[in-house]
Amino acid sequence: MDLLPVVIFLQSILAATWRMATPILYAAVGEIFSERAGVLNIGLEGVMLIGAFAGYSVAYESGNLILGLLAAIASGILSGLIFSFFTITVKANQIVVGAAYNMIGMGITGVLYRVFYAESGRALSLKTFAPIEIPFLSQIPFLGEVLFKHNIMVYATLLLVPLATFVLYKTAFGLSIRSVGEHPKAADTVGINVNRTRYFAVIIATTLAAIGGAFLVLAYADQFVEGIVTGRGFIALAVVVFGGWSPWGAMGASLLFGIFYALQLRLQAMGNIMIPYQFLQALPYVVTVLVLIGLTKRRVQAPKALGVPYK
Amino acid sequence: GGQQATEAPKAEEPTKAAEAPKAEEPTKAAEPAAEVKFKAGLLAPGPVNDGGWNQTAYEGLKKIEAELGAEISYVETEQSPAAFEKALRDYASQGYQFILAHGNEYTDAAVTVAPDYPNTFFFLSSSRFFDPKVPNVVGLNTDSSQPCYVFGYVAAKMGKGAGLIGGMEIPPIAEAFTGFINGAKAVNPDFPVKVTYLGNWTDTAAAKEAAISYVDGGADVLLGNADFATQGVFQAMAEKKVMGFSMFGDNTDKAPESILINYLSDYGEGLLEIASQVKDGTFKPTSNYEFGLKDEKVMWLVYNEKAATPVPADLRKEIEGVIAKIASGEINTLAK
Amino acid sequence: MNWVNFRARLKKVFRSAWTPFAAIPIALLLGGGVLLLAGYNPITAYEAMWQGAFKDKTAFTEVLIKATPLMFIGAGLAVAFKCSIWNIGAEGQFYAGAVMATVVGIYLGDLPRFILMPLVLIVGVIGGALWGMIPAYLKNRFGASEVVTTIMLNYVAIYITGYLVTGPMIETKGMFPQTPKISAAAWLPRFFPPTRLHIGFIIAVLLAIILYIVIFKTSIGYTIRAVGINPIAARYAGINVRKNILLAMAISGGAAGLAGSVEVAAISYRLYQLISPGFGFDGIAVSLLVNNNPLGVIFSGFLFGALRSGAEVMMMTAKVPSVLVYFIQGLVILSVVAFGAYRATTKEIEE
Amino acid sequence: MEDIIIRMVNIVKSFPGVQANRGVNLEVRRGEIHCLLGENGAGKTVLMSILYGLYKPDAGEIYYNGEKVEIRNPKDAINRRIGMVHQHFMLVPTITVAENIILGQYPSWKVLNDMPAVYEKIEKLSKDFDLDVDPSALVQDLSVGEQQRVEILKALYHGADLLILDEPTAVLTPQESEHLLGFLRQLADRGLTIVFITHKLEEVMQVSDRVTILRDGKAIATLNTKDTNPRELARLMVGRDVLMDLKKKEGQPGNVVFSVRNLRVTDERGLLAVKGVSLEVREREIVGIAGVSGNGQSELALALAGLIDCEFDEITLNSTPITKKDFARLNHMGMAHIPEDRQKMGLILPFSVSENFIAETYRDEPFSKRGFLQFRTINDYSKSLVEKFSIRCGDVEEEIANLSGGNQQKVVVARELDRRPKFLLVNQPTRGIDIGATEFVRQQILAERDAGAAILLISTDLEEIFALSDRILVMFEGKIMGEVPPDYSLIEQVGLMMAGKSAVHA
Ligand SMILES: Nc1ncnc2c1ncn2[C@@H]1O[C@H](COP(=O)(O)OP(=O)(O)OP(=O)(O)O)[C@@H](O)[C@H]1O
Ligand SMILES: Nc1ncnc2c1ncn2[C@@H]1O[C@H](COP(=O)(O)OP(=O)(O)OP(=O)(O)O)[C@@H](O)[C@H]1O
Ligand SMILES: [Mg+2]
Ligand SMILES: [Mg+2]
Repeated sequence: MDLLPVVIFLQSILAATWRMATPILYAAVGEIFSERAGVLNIGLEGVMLIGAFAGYSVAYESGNLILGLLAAIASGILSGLIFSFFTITVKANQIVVGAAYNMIGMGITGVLYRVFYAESGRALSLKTFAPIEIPFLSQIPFLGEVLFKHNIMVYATLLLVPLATFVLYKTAFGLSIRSVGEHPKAADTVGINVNRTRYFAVIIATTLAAIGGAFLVLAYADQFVEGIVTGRGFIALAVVVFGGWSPWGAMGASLLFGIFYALQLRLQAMGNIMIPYQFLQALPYVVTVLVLIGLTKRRVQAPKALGVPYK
Repeated sequence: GGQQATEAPKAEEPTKAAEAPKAEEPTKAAEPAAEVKFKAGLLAPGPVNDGGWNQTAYEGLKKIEAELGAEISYVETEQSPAAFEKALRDYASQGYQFILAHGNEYTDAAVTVAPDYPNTFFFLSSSRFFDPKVPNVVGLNTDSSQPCYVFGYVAAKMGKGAGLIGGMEIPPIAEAFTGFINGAKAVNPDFPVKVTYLGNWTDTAAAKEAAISYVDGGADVLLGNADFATQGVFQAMAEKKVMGFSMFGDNTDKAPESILINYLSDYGEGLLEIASQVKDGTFKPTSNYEFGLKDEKVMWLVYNEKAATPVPADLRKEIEGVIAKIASGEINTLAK
Repeated sequence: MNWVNFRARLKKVFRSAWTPFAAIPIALLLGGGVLLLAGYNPITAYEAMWQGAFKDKTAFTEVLIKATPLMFIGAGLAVAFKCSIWNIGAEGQFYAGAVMATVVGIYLGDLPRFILMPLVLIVGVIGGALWGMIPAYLKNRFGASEVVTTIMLNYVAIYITGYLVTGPMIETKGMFPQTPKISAAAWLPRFFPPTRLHIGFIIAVLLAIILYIVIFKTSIGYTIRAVGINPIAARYAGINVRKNILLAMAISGGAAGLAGSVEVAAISYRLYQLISPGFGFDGIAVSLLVNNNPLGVIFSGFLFGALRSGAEVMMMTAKVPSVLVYFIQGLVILSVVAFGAYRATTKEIEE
Repeated sequence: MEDIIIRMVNIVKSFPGVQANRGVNLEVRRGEIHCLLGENGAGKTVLMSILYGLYKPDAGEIYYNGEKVEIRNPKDAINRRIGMVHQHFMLVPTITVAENIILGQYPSWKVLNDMPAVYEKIEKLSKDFDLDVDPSALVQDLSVGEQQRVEILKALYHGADLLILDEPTAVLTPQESEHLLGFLRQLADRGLTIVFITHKLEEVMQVSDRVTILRDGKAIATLNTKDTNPRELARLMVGRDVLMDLKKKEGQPGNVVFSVRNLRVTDERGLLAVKGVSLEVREREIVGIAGVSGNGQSELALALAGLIDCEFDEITLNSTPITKKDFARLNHMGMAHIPEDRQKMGLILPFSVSENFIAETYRDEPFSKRGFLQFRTINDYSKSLVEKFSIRCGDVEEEIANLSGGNQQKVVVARELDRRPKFLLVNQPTRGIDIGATEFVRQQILAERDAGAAILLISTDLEEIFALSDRILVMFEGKIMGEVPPDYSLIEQVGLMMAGKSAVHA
């Protein structure tokens, strides 16, 4: 049998995997901070949309991707402030605020996009972050294509995950976050400002989610469209749980999701398998559930104070 | 005219409005049309700025506004059948004479509502509906399979394999793809053409990935028909430097070297004729409407001269012939 | 029944239910600012919205129709949430119910009306309940988080529906992917024709009341609440926690499934690929907005129905794009919860 | 020469519906051990929480080292070298001991790169004070006693001049308590000031210099310990004379009600915690299980309650063999239990008092008819129990979380005893409750025995075991070491058996 098609098949899937995983991973790593601090944000979808729009519009107007990214970050911070204000200061139910934020994200980006772009008749695409071919490494057969021909925002996840792990486990701030989500009263009694810590954690979360959203327009597709996030915020929420609230776990979970998403696209493109394409589409979701079941031994508990406003 | 204006609110009481004689009246009332506000409404199943399916309808509506001085309005309906009927009634009861329901998912709702509003015409896009029992519901089909037949023809002449990326499996999409496949097979029965559905209309990233996946698998011609998400296909064409086509608009700037042919359509041009008859009260449908390459003002093809490998002149000649045959009906682009 | 007690509780429910309405003006004010910025006249827009929801009998019944699935789903979710199970999967359970109802409505279409009509609803309940019990089972058996499994199962249900309506159950190959109409014998009766108000609305209200009674007045509800608050103490008291998790998910999923079957049997008469515009997700807010009180869901469901219904007319007559309506809706929810949370600091309103 | 470290003047603090402190005055001298005594709900914890900056008083002043201060938050308190060991431990279970100790000590941006130094400092401190603590252990893996040592170490690590301990001995074994008291003395001798809250009068007598008694949110007396006696303290606290020794009638054991042969239980960590225990309990008999906590008693109780898996050769209740499947039904077969941890296992906190009363009987007539709860019946029943057991609560509809610990315990006891169980499993029935309530609960347990119940009593409080039991079994490392009669002269021997020495005569 000829091996070459199989290798190309695998290479094609694996090269797509990391890209597909990246936006989810950004949002999930962020959400880990928030959930570890006890705040559940199901509004990630909205945050990502706003990030995508902010990133797009500034990058488009200024012609500068970095400015776009900064704008996305700013939008993430703003989203975080709003979300925190309602969930931490006002102590409103986190899930409701999250649901509302999804609607707000959909609404505000839709309106702004229509007012400023859709009806302008301008050419709307921008130049995305180009793939960087790592010298020599990218020439390695197979691996080169899979690992060393991505753009900067994809590579950045290699920095993001260890960095997030470091902050969570090796800094005083990370320690505060983990305590505040587990036993906020205990943290309070040693002088940690629970609410302020949560504010910061939420802002980290929304900022990273916004970057994940911006990734879609600055480093993946090259244009904003309404609803571009397409459920990635929800997948990120699942990835956080699936990855056991750890950044490396989230990386594994989002790569797993990415690989099966890429696989299903590839299988559809092969066209000669007799499985209805809807079953292929469902594949990444079914696999996630199956793997989750397979991981029964590893009973990672959610942070105890998750979803509970303090005082 | 005055008569009609006072009549419109009454349409809320459909039983009365449905009485036979009144259905005739618009014809008579047509002469002093100046005072009658002609109103045209659109039900779109998605955002009207999608650069694709919904936008063609919206632009058509704007054409009616510009040319006929109509008052226009659109609503992006929830994808729930509960919403369809209500939206249709809302327009009809406000005295809209021309309602375009942009997709044949609205068929049930239109057929249910139409008898209650005999002075309103309900047009269904991508539909071949016509039933003399409900004469004010009319299907309008822009046959995308025809330009796509040409695309397939060109693809098989110039490429090694083609990948088609659709949003969801609905007739306008599936028929377009059937046309493409038929066109390709007409050149080379063994020419590989595969279809991928994304399951949504918004995931540009997944569309791009699906397109790349084709290229990795050896295809060198791409066609996206997935609304918003199509943007990702254009981007993949440009990045991977393969050939491709564009539907419903000129997208040359998105993949200047890749796009060989743009299929442009002006749905408004097709609607205009009908709408002006509706406005005048002379519209008497006897069948559904079918727009194709024969209607040169409604759909036409534009070559991209700047493409890396523009369609060669001799092939263009051939295509002229193909188009003529399609227009004359000699070629059935939807043949099984 | 203890009448005085009942009245006192009813009063409490009203007290918690009017909060949403009190908070709306604030949201509308904020939304008005954005409307202005986007270049629309907020007064015209809101007037259109009001007209859309309350102009006449027809408009009002449309509000109720839109509220119906949200009431079903919200009331069911209230039960799951009271049991501390985070069911994000009502969307998928809605599809499961719709699919089952359609299958029965088509393939058993020859059954007499008095059997078929209830049967369609019952299989909808069963479909939703079973789909909801999968995550419950996985949680009990493997400790798999329902947050993950319910989200994933939403996609699976939607894709299965897509397969059915584009494949084996399609009405006419090559036409719009939809199943044939279900047998007319299965159609739910409508009252006040020509309005579309159907008996499903009454069922939804009844279900909300029943679930309220179940949750707060019966021993089953007691166990569900106890499990939701302190599963260890519940087990100590001899309550079977796993069984109750299954039960709560069955109720919650069953209600969502019922919503799906009612939507098919009363409105669409057939199945489409995307038959729900996100009812399952709106239902989460509908329930939480009133602190997971099934009675309150009647009000919050109505509120959402009115917003959605009014929004359409706002789009038609004031030409405000529908996306802006999402924004206003989000604002309404935010101000309602904020208002509610503020009130809760003075006195917790629940049961 | 009176060196006053803390003076609290006229402290007032109310919560919705409760006046916890109604003008409390308290003076603590430098270097003394000052006990706070008072019934459950007297306001001790609230007063100390105010001192530690957790609550802001509605009125009143605090002088610290003679200077008027405002302690806005715990950080303030820590900066002023005030440390507190809370009644409910304030440790984060999922992080290590060392992490708990340094929690909140560094600015956020600090990278925790000096953990070795922290470990060293902790080890040094723990050696210094003879507190055996492993800095790298996860708190959730520690026993209660160990957790308490971490709490104390935490306060010392932060640098404390004044150390507040809120009922530290409630959760300790006698040995541990003994050790703690000695340790506190040692701290005081080094110049630390200690405020010590307890319900155990012997401890007050043994360790304190002075004692302040709180009643109904007011300080009613401050006494020099050497000028008073337990009886007087008890009277001041409760407002009446308290029976210090229960009058226990001779037991008249009847038929065997409950028996178990060769019970084996595996704990969370997969270790065999109960290694083949056999015992039987007869009618009108209290069998006490003595032992240092952590020797399998909790697992024994949990297994019999059906909460964790177990294996056994035979269990019978009323001569009916019990299978594992039956455990869920034991409630209905005449078994009742008072669990070790009322909040975690016994109560459903956001539920009302009356809803908690019916936690096991809610589906039985008359509380439930055809599945519907009968609220009037339930309320009437609850009111009668509240009265009978003199539980202090506003209303039976009040959330049980608002009750003080002692009253919460009474609710559990009342619920279980009122079911007139044939077999009653009692685990730590008086943990953390005041002496009035303790007396009451013990009397109720004895009364239940006299009415015919078979009672298995698990307690780490030897005093309690001797006061109540008809027979005493000593448990060590998952096994029964032997049986002794409840003869106070044998207390020494029981202590030895609890430490693993075999019985001399059994
Ligand atoms: N009064 C009773 N006497 C004897 N057995 C009973 C009694 N009530 C219930 N049981 C049995 O006890 C077992 C478990 O207890 P229980 O009924 O409380 O379970 P559960 O799972 O909590 O049930 P539910 O969901 O109905 O509350 C069941 O097998 C049940 O049949
Ligand atoms: N956060 C709070 N909210 C409402 N009431 C409270 C709160 N904290 C304490 N109380 C009430 O204040 C009173 C005093 O409580 P406190 O905890 O000081 O009692 P205590 O003397 O420590 O009792 P115990 O010996 O049981 O610990 C009690 O009635 C208690 O219910
Ligand atoms: Mg039970
Ligand atoms: Mg206390």
